[in-house]
Amino acid sequence: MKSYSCRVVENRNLWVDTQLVAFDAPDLSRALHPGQFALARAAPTFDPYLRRVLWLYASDGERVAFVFSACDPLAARTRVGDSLDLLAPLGNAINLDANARRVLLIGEGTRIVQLIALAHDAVAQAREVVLASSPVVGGGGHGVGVSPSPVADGGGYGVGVFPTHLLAPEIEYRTDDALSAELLVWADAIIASGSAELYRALASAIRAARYRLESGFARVIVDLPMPCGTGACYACAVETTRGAQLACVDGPAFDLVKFETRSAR
Amino acid sequence: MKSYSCRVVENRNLWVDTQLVAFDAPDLSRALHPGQFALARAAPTFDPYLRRVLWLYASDGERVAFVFSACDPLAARTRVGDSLDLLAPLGNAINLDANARRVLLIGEGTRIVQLIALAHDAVAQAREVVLASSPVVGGGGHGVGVSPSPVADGGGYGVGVFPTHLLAPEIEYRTDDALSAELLVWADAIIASGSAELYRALASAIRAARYRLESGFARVIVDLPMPCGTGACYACAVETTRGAQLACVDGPAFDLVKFETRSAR
Amino acid sequence: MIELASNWKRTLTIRNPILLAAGGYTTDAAHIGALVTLPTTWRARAGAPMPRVVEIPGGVLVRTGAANPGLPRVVREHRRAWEQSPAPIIVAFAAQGARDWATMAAQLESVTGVGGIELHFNPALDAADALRAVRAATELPILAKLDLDNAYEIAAACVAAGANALVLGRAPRGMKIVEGKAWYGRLYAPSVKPLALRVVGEIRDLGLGIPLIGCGGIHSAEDAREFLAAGASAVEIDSAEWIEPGIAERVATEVDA
Amino acid sequence: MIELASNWKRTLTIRNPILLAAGGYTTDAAHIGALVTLPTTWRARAGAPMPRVVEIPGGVLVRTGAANPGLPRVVREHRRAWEQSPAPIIVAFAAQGARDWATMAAQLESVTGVGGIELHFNPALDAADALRAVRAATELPILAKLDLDNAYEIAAACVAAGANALVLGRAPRGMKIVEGKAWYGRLYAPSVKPLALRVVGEIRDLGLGIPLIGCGGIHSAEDAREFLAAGASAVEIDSAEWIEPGIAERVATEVDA
Ligand SMILES: Cc1cc2nc3c(=O)[nH]c(=O)nc-3n(C[C@H](O)[C@H](O)[C@H](O)COP(=O)(O)OP(=O)(O)OC[C@H]3O[C@@H](n4cnc5c(N)ncnc54)[C@H](O)[C@@H]3O)c2cc1C
Ligand SMILES: Cc1cc2nc3c(=O)[nH]c(=O)nc-3n(C[C@H](O)[C@H](O)[C@H](O)COP(=O)(O)OP(=O)(O)OC[C@H]3O[C@@H](n4cnc5c(N)ncnc54)[C@H](O)[C@@H]3O)c2cc1C
Ligand SMILES: Cc1cc2nc3c(=O)[nH]c(=O)nc-3n(C[C@H](O)[C@H](O)[C@H](O)COP(=O)(O)O)c2cc1C
Ligand SMILES: Cc1cc2nc3c(=O)[nH]c(=O)nc-3n(C[C@H](O)[C@H](O)[C@H](O)COP(=O)(O)O)c2cc1C
Ligand code: FES
Ligand code: FES
Repeated sequence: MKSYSCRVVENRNLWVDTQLVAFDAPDLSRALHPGQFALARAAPTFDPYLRRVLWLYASDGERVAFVFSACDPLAARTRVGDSLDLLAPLGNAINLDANARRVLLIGEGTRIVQLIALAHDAVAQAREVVLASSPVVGGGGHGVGVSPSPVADGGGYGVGVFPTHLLAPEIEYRTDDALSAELLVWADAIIASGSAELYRALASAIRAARYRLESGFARVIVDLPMPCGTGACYACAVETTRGAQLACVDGPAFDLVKFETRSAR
Repeated sequence: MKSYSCRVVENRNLWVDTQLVAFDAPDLSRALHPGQFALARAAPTFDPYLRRVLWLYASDGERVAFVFSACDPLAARTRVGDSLDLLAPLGNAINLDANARRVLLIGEGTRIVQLIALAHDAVAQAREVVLASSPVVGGGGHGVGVSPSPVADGGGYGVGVFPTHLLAPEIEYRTDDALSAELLVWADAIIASGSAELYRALASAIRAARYRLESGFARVIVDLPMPCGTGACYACAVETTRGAQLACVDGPAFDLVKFETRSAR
Repeated sequence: MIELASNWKRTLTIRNPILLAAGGYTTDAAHIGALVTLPTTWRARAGAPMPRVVEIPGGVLVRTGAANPGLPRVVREHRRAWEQSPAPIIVAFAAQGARDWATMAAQLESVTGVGGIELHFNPALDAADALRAVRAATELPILAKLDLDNAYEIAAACVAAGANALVLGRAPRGMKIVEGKAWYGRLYAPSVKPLALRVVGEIRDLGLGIPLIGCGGIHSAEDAREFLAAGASAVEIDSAEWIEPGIAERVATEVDA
Repeated sequence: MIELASNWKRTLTIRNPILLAAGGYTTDAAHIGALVTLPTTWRARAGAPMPRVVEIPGGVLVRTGAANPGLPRVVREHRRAWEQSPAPIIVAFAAQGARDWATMAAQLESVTGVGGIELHFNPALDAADALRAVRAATELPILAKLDLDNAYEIAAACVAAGANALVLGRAPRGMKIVEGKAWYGRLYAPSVKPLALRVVGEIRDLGLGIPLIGCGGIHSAEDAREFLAAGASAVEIDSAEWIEPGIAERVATEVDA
């Protein structure tokens, strides 16, 4: 993890309540991999106080784009030309197994934006990719965490269809049943981003379609407030079958097997 | 006093530690007169918390420019295109007597920027104007007030010569002795902006050169933190011979006769 | 309609839970529930030397020293305005001593428009003693504004001594080194809100049976509603008026809707 | 060199007045005076449910519930790191009760690298009783970290009961309505600095004769120097590390220069 000061080259609403912010920052672009995030601050102000989670959205080795909640004060206050202070890379990259030819990515509502970088990466690695949009099933909350403050709003919820022109043609984008037995049986690997309710439904659907839920098969992204990003503040603890783990240092993606959605609240 | 939301069309360092911020705002431009100020806030942030004093610098009925301290966080955070929330007009305009043909304006260090609008106004009224720069005599403080926070830094201190190309040619700009008997005898009216030390020296110099200090002859600008600008907070109280007065509603210019510099601290 | 003196013979009924706190000042009060005056004392006070306001990140430290021309002059000058006020005037008393307060309370008893008195305690004053003295001197409803620091400890005693409502409360005291010397002032900042909310919540749980008025850090209708949800019957707003003049009236309108 | 246990047989000497407070964590401590661990308890604690952190304008409310694996495991896991630490380790004890604390203190007595103990009182605990129990169990220097709310009231009793230094102090407790329910947490914000400074100034004036350690809201070397000017011998920094990792070390370097 390093500290970067980067000039904003783009800051706009991407889709529904999702904001896109981009930087021309080769170092940073190369340091980040799908699944990882950066923590941003517009120094020197103390309001907002905490750093904001920026999720990697796209990166080409020169330019790097992140998504975060368009409702966050940072969205309105950031302008092209501003410098933001970024800590990155944070969290663990999502590495797909070499044998995983068929990758199913499931995003609930606007949380799908957290999977776009991964989808493009998988296509570049010549994997087959289905990006499946799930309707919002989580009841009001934000992912598995509670987000009383806007800081957790990394992606947020919403309805509607992600703009397909932003996707590589190789990506099969589906808006029918994301948890259909057909898809779950087809897939070699699943990554999902959404609410605890989605993850519970996913675990049952996998068990129903494939008889068992193997370790390493499905991973789920935990989207919690992550004030420090380095394991220092314990704000992002999630209860797993291996005990308490921290979304920022042990995640943000966890194996669905290890992930006890019940106690994550 | 009204509330305006105005887009910044210019924000740059004017001179030494003085920042210039300008708006295309005909209403506001016409509402303000030399000696008055606006209180600015970059909503919705609470850091900085208080509104900043912007001193009228120039106004042509369409565009209006203000000066404030370049060290204030607002200077760095404000960008062309941003909207600032302004309360204006505040304070009393400095009206020159119809008989005052020869106007002497004395500014200590960079506090001279508070007199430029008045100088141009006086020239437009076909008065003779001498703008005299005084070296910094006040010991470290900011004007007659104490400014532990940057808010009071309206103008600030500095040394050097104000860039003359910014002045109308009719203005006689002097950098020799601002308190010389020659100038003080020549003048029909004096407006000064600077420290309590300057004002004390000015009062003695006038008494020495003209034998007495008449009421209505010399006015001095008080540059204090003015958080509310409307007489509500009592932060800008100054001790005058007429008792406590408020810089924001009774000033910011006070008659030198009424102004007891001693107790103003 | 909200009754702030439900345990007393003389009522203090407000039409809206938003009050303008002592220190605030507004000309526009069409919806506001009540207006608290700047704190008065019996004799005029020059107040604290400059600086009176020191900004810090996200807030401000204030020390006024209760500058005021003394109650007799305040009444003389504002009597007419108070008579015509659409909302009750609550006259605030700054801490000087119980004897002065009793004199002041007696003088206000029959001033039209004055609906109550707000006593500004500080930790140095014996609140219950002072309350009993004022209680004996007037039938006007008495709001006791307690320091957040020790409100929980003295709340019950204040009710027993005759307070009709508790204002929670006075801002926490802070310090800053200004030009090498210690400078003391109270902290006004949005971040004071959680401290005041906690005190409201804790004192609500004591079940004292009198209305609580939340005060501290309110900058929006949402903030005000948080206090009402925590158990306050009304709230007072002040420093938000500095940065957004008229905000108390706007919050009052929004909370009404 | 600054001595934090000047009234005691076993010293706690620090080379720099900047300490990393409990809750903070750094890998870079070349200049920092001492490192306070996360608060420990005798038995493991799962800590508070989510959310643990709620942001407010200009700050954050935190409630960890003292999540920790229990002192025996902490010692087992960190013993090696503590032995090699360039700065003394001060092990923080979270409030559970005097008996556990005595057991914990005894266990740390001979752990290399551990230079002292920091006791985290809260208003519910009798500080003097707890201090006496720990004092009897260990010769390690004891830092008493008092709540800002009541530090002034109990400071002298803590010194009499054996504290070697006072940490001023624990952040003020706040509340917020989260999803309709009261949620309690402590306030960490730059605006806490004036509150802590005031307490340092007031307790310095008591002349208790032991070092005071300022703590709360420090985000720069200038902030740290303000505490030293107010009478603190050292300061602790924590939440600034969240938004600027490594800042405590940078402040330590600047204050040294
Ligand atoms: C009291 C204490 C003192 C410490 N002192 C030092 C030190 O001196 N030097 C140093 O390098 N590091 C120190 N740490 C930091 C600690 O090592 C970090 O927590 C570590 O980086 C976590 O990695 P881990 O995988 O070892 O912990 P883990 O094995 O993941 O966790 C250890 C145990 O901590 C508990 N736990 C962890 N996270 C949570 C949580 N969010 N909520 C509830 N319980 C949780 C779990 O019960 C778990 O069994 C300390 C931690 C604690 C708690
Ligand atoms: C206790 C109190 C209650 C008020 N209640 C109302 C009200 O109900 N309605 C309303 O419209 N207005 C009220 N005000 C506001 C008051 O009228 C304003 O202060 C007024 O706008 C000031 O104008 P003025 O010219 O009358 O005061 P001035 O005549 O300028 O001042 C009156 C006196 O106040 C003292 N004073 C003024 N400013 C300061 C200062 N900064 N420091 C120290 N002393 C100072 C002076 O000693 C002076 O003699 C109240 C003020 C006070 C003090
Ligand atoms: C200029 C000013 C003067 C004040 N004077 C007093 C006072 O003398 N006594 C008091 O208890 N509160 C005083 N207050 C505090 C307010 O009455 C109120 O408690 C506080 O400001 C409410 O919090 P808020 O400002 O965050 O809304 C003053 C506030 C301001 C802004
Ligand atoms: C994540 C975290 C956990 C903390 N846990 C405790 C604690 O259990 N006990 C305590 O007294 N202070 C705790 N603190 C507070 C710090 O030790 C310290 O008092 C405070 O954070 C210092 O103020 P600052 O953060 O503004 O520098 C914690 C702080 C943080 C950020
Ligand atoms: S974000 Fe601080 S521990 Fe995970
Ligand atoms: S600025 Fe508030 S009274 Fe003058």
